[in-house]
Amino acid sequence: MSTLTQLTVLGLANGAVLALVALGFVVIYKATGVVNFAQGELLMVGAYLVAAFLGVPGLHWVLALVLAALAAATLGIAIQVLVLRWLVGRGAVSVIMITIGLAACLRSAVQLIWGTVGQDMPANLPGTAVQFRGLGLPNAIVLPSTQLWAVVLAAAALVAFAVFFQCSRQGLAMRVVAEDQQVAMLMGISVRWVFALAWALAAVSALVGGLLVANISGVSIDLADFGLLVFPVVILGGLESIPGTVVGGVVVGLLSAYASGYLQGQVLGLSLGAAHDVLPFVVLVLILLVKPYGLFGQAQIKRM
Amino acid sequence: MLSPTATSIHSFELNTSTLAIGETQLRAADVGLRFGGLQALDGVDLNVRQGDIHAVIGPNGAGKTSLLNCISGFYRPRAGSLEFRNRGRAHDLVHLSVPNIARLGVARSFQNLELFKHMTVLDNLMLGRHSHMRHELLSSLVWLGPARRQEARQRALVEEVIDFLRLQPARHRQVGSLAYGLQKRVELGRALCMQPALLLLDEPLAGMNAEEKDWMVRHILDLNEVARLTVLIIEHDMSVIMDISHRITVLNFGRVIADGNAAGVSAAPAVIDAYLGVVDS
Amino acid sequence: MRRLSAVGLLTLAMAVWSCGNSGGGGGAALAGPPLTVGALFDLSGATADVGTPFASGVRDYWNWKNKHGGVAGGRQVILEWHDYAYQVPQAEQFYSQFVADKAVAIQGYGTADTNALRDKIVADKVPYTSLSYDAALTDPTKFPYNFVPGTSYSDQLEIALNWIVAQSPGHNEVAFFHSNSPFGTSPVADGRKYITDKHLDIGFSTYAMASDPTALTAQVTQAKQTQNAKYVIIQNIPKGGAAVAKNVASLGGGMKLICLNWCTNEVYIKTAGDMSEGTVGIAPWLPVNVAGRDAPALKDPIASLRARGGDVTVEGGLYSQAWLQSSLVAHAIDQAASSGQPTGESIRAAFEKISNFDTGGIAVGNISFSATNHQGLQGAVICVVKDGKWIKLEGKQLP
Amino acid sequence: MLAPGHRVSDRPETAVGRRPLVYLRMGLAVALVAAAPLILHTLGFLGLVREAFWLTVLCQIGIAVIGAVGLNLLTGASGQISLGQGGFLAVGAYTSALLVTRFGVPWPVSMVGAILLTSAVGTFFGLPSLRLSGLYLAIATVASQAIILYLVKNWDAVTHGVGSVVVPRPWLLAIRLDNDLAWYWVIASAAALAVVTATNLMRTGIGRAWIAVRDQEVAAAAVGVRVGAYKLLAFAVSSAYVGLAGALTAQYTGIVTWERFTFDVSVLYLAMIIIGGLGSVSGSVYGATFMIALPAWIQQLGQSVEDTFPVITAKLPAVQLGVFGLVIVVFLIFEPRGLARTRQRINVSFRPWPFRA
Repeated sequence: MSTLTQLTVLGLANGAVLALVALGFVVIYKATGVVNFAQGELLMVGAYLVAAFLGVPGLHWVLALVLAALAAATLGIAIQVLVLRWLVGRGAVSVIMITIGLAACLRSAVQLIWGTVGQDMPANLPGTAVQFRGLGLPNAIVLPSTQLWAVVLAAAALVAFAVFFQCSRQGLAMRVVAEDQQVAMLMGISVRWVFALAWALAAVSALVGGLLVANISGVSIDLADFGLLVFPVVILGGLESIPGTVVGGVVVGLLSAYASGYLQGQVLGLSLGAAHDVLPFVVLVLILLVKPYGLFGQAQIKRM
Repeated sequence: MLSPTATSIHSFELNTSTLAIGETQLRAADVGLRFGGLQALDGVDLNVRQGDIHAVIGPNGAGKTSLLNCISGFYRPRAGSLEFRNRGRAHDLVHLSVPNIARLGVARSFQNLELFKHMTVLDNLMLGRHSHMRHELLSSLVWLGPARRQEARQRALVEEVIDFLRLQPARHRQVGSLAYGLQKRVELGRALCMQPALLLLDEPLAGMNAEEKDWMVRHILDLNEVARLTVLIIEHDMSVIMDISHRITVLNFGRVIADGNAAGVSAAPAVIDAYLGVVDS
Repeated sequence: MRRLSAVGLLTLAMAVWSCGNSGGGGGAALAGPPLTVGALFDLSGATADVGTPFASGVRDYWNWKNKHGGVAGGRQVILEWHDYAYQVPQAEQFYSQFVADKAVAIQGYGTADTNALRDKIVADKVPYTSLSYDAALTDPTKFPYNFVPGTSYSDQLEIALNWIVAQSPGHNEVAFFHSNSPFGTSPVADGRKYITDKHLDIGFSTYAMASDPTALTAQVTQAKQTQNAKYVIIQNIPKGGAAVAKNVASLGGGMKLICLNWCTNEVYIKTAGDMSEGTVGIAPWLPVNVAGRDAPALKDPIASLRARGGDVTVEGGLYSQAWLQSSLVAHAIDQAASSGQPTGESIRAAFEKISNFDTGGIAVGNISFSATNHQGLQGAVICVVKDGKWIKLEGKQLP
Repeated sequence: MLAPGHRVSDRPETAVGRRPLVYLRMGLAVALVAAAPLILHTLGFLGLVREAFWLTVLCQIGIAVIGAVGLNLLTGASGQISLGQGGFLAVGAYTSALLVTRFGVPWPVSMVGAILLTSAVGTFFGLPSLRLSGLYLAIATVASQAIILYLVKNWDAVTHGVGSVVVPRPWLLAIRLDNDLAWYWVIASAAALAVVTATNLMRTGIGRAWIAVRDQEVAAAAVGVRVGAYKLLAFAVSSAYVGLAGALTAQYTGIVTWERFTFDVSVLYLAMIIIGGLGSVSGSVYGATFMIALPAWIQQLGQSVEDTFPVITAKLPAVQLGVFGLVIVVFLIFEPRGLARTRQRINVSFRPWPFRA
């Protein structure tokens, strides 16, 4: 029982982080129609940036985080302005492939600058555990504070983004562009600026995600592998839906938490120890077969 | 301008309808179709006879194209029946898939061109032959032998259609790079290569200049007169329609408001209302 | 078109340049043509964190050796090395390159690749040492050309289990966190057998470490909450060890960490930071701080490092370990040459004659092989992390 | 209006065949492939290149060509993006390897088995294509990659899990295939077979139907093409080629592990056909050659400068990765139709002026 609660809370925490990473993905897709296979790399770069700035002696950590975020945003804008601007109106293959190319470039850059050896995230958030006793449970539930931090920060970030989209002028502009670029242009919104903004936001949200994951696991190239997990999340939520990312994130988070907690041993010689790696993707395929455009996405109708 | 048809189409039959002139080929009865709140078609009856040029006219949004899409299977009517007669059988189009309807001999063109832009004119026309060819994986992999012979056989018919439509110079050009009028002709050609029994044309003259229109009309007439091919045509150019069609059905807001020959239809008050929008009390 | 021809010229230039260079590389042939030794490194793969310092050790050693008279009475050694990124396919490809280039010995790397290649090695008759201390490779009857310089993972695990029993009497729950690879699973079976044979009162559960960090947290939680493990044995590289350490710490500690040899090194402390404090290490090879800078075997490494502005305490015990394993190969070649041509067969024979090869204070003891034993070191020292440094906890232990 | 030349030169029989010039080019290509080892040997003898190394690279290229041709039928011709290539290669490789090691099946038979099974698996994972297209399908194939790789890594009873399957060196008649030269002939002929059959496929009704489905599903259906069936057929045929590539990998390297079939491999193959030219068989050949030879080249460069700057060599893999990424980006921006298009341009610019397009 306590294990169940434990895993549930862990799953929620992971879900929050996943949702955060997926958010960036969805923002890019909504605004620019690009499926970004480099989201995981953005997360990795973000983590390294944070580590780098926190590593600077005598630099206050708040300032360090701000600088890191700025750097990430700049990177995002650069990607849009230098590369993707050229691919407006190209087919899905090209767009997917160019983000894959970018991913390779980012990995390579990180390896060239910071090497391949993992490093510790400087000044991690306090590594204490929070205990919950009572609640009619046999023994206490222990929560890694890193996980709690993850939930809190991820939630805060998600809320912040939501507020941005709903209330700010820029957010409105982005939503208009997502609806209809023609209209947006007619309204005098600079679509190019919105595209760049979308990438900047995605990079920043990935940075926060990177900070949270790296704080749990340390800073290394492997952080980029986190990117593939985004796909089950966004398919569950629908490529276009920002609230969908939260739902998708939580579902996938819980799924893999329970899997890694409960699935052990072998079935027909197939060891289930690593099933948490694959379950989200199984769900992904099932959903695509049953509800092709995700739980929250809508199909586009072609008229002749 | 003298039409080349009579001399060039001989070795291949472009019309595969087995019906005698004047027999009912397509019967639509009480066809209904909704999009959400919009009633696109409402109790539409239609009777197309073998050998006719049958026009469907009406103001924009009257449901003309929807009707065509129901016939060729892209839309599934909510109500009513669609019955197509060929090869001694009556086929219920409502429950057939698009490819299967095409295989029965229903060929069509589209309002806004639906060509394979990255392929040459030849390949587009060869695709018209698709349902008449056998596609075996192994022989295709080998090419030499059956596959090659079949290509050559089918190519012969395609060449005749090319001659008929005067497409020789464009033969090896990418369709996407051709002039609009020419593309329309290629689309007609693709439909002809299917050796149809019933030809559906959705605004074949739209966006054409006078000469191109003239050509297109002649082709349609030749097909109808020489090959006795039944043509169901949607067109806005009233003068042409009144000239060429044996029978006209007028749609408005998804309902049939008139049906008959040119003279009768143009005299019908409902039609005048629909077109001039005059409501007489 | 212009762009094209430009590209063409460039590639052509590259081709010519690379070709022109790739021919050379050999040294002056004094006592005979240079000998080729193959080496696989992981500079960019999953285990790059230990692979990088080890690689620099091997390369520095052979440069130093060539400067100091080479092998076999003055023959130079061409060290043909490749970064195989811990990928078996890469290893396989480079291995065939080594064989094609008539390498007299090969210094391999991982458990997965060494095991994958072991049959080919027998067929090609090329002596093969590697960083895989998989017990399966120490069987001379099956794999006469594989030599395992270190103490096998199985022995290390058994030493760890013994230590646990010694620490706390009564029942102990042990969680074995291993990398999800042949390297990680290598000692599991032997460990289980040891527990039953010796009737140890130990509950032993294994956890194949998840690549996804958040899932790893769930696994550690599982070990702590459900299994109630008091000890966590880590069979992984520093990166993996650090990940476990962080998760344990963030769950409020309460579990004692024990590293087998691949995270008992300076890199682990660097990666895990404060979380590494109190971690116990099973060390067939000693971290520099434990060996002491004045250890005889460190003299030459320190010197050659200083020559290029490096320092051994930065490079760590992996570096000196690399020197020693390489010098072992050089020694075997020398011995083989003293009685004729150094060939695969003769070098293998020479290996099996090695007894009490002096490890100069950087290993648990001296290295001995024989026709019946292909495991060089026996036993291990037990260390612990204190104030960000490895220090000796207990002397030589045997399973 | 009516150009006289056409009726003569385009008589159906010859029109569906190819013109002499093309046969000449094919002949040259064959000659080049046949002479490659000799050329390499001469260069090696002159000490210009490392013969053994480049012979290995040639074999890898041959296998990659087969896989790329297959993927291009799916993604290029029928327009369905697949990022599951690695998984399908794995199915082929493991099938062939396990059939030989566990059931003692002769290796050519094991290859046929691999082709069939891979084709079946590919078709299964193609099912979503009946309802999905474009981006959603691409993501679905990512999932198939993840699922297949999970099975390979964890189904210890069948695949030895994360361990490796060691395949004995096969015999071809009296020759033991234990060296790259022998393998080169086997692989080269297999690759040639793949190229020829794929070319044939693309000039018959099946190829046309695929392109029709890619360009204009609606019209394809309207001319009687059963769209869904042809999408699945594309998956089946493509996967069959991929299965052959996988089986060859297993037999050639003699060691099968999951690492050879990761997501990166799927990406690499997609890069091959995009850089080579989507939908073009010859493009697949160029792309495969380029994407395999380039990193090999960089590696040789790195080793040649190893002694001068040791720093660079440690960074070499990162450099290779970076170049890989840059090549993709640059091609997509400046030559989106790939090397096949580049070659066309060269042909055009070499054609004598009166006939120049």
